[in-house]
Amino acid sequence: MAQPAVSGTAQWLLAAASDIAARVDVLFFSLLALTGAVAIAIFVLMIVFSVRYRAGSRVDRSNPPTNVRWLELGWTFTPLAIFLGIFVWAAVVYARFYTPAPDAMAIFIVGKQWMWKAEHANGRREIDELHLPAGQPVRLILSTEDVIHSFFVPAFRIKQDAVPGRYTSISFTPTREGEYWLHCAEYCGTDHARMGGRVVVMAPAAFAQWLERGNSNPSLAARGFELFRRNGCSGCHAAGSSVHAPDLAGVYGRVVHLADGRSVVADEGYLRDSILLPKRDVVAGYQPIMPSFQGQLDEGELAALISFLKENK
Amino acid sequence: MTYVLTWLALMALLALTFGSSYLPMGAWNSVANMAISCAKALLIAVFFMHLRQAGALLRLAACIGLLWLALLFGLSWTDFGTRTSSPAPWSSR
Amino acid sequence: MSYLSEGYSLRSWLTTHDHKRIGVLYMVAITAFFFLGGAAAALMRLELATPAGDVVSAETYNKLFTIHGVIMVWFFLIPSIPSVLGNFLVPLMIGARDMAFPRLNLASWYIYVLGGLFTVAALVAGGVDTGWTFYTPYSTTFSDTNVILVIVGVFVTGFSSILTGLNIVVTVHKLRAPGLTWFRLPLFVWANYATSLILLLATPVLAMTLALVALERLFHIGIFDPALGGDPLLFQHLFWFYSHPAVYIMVLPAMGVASEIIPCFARRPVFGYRFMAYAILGIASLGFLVWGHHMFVSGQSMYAGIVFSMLSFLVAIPSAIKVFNWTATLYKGSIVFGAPMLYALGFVGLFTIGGLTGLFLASLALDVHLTDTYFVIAHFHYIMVGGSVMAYLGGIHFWWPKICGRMYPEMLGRIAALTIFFGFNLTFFPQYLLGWLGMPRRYHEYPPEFQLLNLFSSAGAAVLAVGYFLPLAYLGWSLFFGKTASSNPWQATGLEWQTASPPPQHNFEQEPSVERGPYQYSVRSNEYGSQVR
Amino acid sequence: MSTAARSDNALFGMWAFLATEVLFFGPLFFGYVHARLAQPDAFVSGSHHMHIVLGTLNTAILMTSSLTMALAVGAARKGGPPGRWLGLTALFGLVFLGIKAAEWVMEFGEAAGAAGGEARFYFLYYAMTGLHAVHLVIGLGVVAWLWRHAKRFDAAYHTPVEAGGLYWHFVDVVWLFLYPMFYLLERYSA
Repeated sequence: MAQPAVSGTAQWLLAAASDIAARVDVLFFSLLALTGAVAIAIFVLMIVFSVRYRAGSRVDRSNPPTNVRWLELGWTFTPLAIFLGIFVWAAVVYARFYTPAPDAMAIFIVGKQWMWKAEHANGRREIDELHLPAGQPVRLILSTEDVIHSFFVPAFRIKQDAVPGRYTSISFTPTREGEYWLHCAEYCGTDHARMGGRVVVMAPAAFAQWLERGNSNPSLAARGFELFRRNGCSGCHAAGSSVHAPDLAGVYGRVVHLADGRSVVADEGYLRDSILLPKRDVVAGYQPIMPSFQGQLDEGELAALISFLKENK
Repeated sequence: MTYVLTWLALMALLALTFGSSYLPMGAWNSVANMAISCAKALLIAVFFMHLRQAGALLRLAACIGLLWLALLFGLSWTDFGTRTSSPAPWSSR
Repeated sequence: MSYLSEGYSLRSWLTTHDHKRIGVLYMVAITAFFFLGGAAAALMRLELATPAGDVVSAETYNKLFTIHGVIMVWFFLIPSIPSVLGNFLVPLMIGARDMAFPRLNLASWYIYVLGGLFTVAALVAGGVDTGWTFYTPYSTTFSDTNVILVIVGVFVTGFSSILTGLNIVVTVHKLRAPGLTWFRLPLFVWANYATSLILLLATPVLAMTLALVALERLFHIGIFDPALGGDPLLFQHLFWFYSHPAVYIMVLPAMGVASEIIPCFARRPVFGYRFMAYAILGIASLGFLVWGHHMFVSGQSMYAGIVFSMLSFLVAIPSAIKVFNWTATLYKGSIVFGAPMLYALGFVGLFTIGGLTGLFLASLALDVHLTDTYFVIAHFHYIMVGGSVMAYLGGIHFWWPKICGRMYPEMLGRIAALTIFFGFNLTFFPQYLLGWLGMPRRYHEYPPEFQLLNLFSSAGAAVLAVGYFLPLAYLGWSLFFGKTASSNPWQATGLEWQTASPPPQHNFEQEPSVERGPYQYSVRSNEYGSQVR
Repeated sequence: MSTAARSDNALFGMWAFLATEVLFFGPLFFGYVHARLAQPDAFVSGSHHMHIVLGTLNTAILMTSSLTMALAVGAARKGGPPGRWLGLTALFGLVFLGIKAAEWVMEFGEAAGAAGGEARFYFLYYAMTGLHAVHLVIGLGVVAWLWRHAKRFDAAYHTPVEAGGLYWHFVDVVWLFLYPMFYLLERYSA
């Protein structure tokens, strides 16, 4: 691979560089101890029986048991109880991936054959690299311009597919400074193995410096505001417009009641669908008159628009 | 004779499903249509396909495909049914 | 006169309706596919010996793992035990003259071969690079390889699976000999019956799903394309609805084989026969409820992930029961370590490791890290190669005298079993570590720190290759020079051993009348209770 | 093996095969539900292009063919020759296919020009009714074969008629679901 050797990844023990990595490791090694003990117990029994009861050995073979109900019930329900415990434990840790802290920093990540593009809130962009501040909760919002990709950072123990036509997201807090591998984990075509790079976790002050340095782009929200006007969104959605369209100030995170009786939370995915498939989730009390912007906005522009809507309180 | 009566019932149900689609009932139109289709299918299975006289094994074979189809729909809907309409309380505020 | 001497011409084989001959036809065909798929794997391991992509290009590598997966799954593993041993043995074990639908049985072999030809044609035409999973939208829109040709191949072969399943289900229901009640059935028959139910209920879903992929590729409209409002995850749900139960299609018959061999070579009844039978049915039905565990990071709803994770832990229970029962069957036995027994014990050990590591992948938070890495590769190879292929080879050795009337060379058989066991572990155990350390699957190049473990793995693959060629050589040799086998060389209890080796065309001189359940072995002496008098 | 036992096997085999068929159609129904929930309006407007009179007529024809098929089985069971009823069944099947083909031709222009959700509606329409028609053609082949050999069947031996009948009825049942799914969406607003 073209990438330089990445520091912070010892060969035999994978670095744990996020808050969740530590929890995942505790679960992993606990389960390893448990299953290892079970495997060794079974293998020891098999070997002991094989040696002791080999043909020709002189041992007591009277009345070999064929049905021992208490034993069979025991080894049915004991594992069941243990398994359900593991299930709950793993599910609780899993939920954290999808539970962003209130102050989580949102970063848009776009996959494309065969590169990862990242865009920070202030407009700073990077390719095949992702800089993060240590100790700051992060929420990655993933999308893709072509096929399914999967954002995989082993040192963080995170992996999330980017699915065409929608957003997915995953949240964590990087904890240890260093450079870590970034891979694509979902097969995506010829150069799948080369799609990746590194994640750089920096001290917060150094990160702030990095974020400003060499950034000539307007912030995502500013670019979104520009797009909001240029594409004519403001013509209908501005307060006082003659067209009957929902007011979008503070829409992000609100519960929206839909025409068909459902209600949804206006998250990134909802906003995205409302722009691209406006007829699917029509807000109660409004007519489905909005045209679709499918094919007119690329992933970067969508991200900018949504960032604007989030800040437009 | 059973056959002809079954056929008459089928025709009546066809008229019902056809007519009901002109009554504005919203989502209930689809429910009615599917219910009538199920009724027609049941009539055909029970009388034309002789499930009425069939043993347990044939009845089981007749049901298992539908049961498995229900599994496909039901378990997939744990995904499709909970994706947008009820996002986790914490996945966005 | 044995079924083998009913005719010697090629025509007599290609037009046969005899389930035993059809089983042998399947054996020949899947052996060819096994070595073809194995050759692809060998090239992949060669490439992965070094971190750089130096042996083959990225395109070629992608085609290699695709063709390896497609061939091994649909043209070797799925037909392996059900279509070869199941075809040969199920009618014998239940005392029937043949399958319920002999002509359909032959047709399913031809359909299988036809599907294979399409797939080989795709290979010759330049291959396909979607991975055996055919994920959309890569397969529908972006890949420019022979996707449709391979899909046609798999689609066609699916009908062969369905017809074989249909035949076995009806045969087991309707053609059991007098006295052979359900709970007197050998576990091998139970396993093939349950497998056949899965073949019947899962395969059609795959066939139609792949057809929809092909249509979407042809017409650029379909239900998966997100640009038109579709959903790629729809494909994944439908695909895994088949492909997870497909794992049980591969491993249930293997469990059946182990359940025949272990009591026979331990000379005692199988422990917990009824629990074993229930566990088979439990695995077959629960196996349908867990497909979403392949999709924990795919973007499916978190709630779906939680439901599927819990159900996945449930399906581990009957598998655990089976392992415990096989172990308990050794207790107070009188164990002979013939080659079939070595394969069967190897199967139990490797299946145990594969099953236990499955718990890691069923655990939601761990799966996020481990899925799509080499951990998954190692896990399912432990189940499918360590499990199913070991059991298939064990079964071939165990029933070889019945199939061709000759004994295989015992010492070579044991050496091959040990070679395969050693080579297998050397190949795949390092891959668990690679996966935990974060090496993604389907990588043609990899970070240099992974080289040592990959070298172990490639070296193991070389040993494994030797192990697989050994039986090919000595079993072929034994066809002509092996010792003539008696009708019951293992002193086994099943009905198949109560007729000549090889059996006559219609299996039994007179219809057997079954008097007791299977596995009435005795450790005291060589007394054993055959199922018929 | 006795004739009765063989008949038993064949009927069980056919029912098991029909279970497979249900799941063969499964992904299409699944895709339909998913697509329609995603784009309900497109499906309604697509449905309004369907020829409801022809569709309803076809449903009646197919159900009638099921009746004649059932009568053929009934006749065979009593020992009477099922030939006449089989011939009628085939005739109804052919008429159904003819009408269906005419509809396909008439709708093709609309379908080729459709975009977005409506394109998906037509895709599913052609895929599902097309697959149904393929099944019907196979059914016609079976009925034609039975018709040709009608004289061989009597009260003691008529398993092929029974099994062929099961298949025919199944194909009919599939259509009973396709009909409201494609023809009857919000007809009141058309």
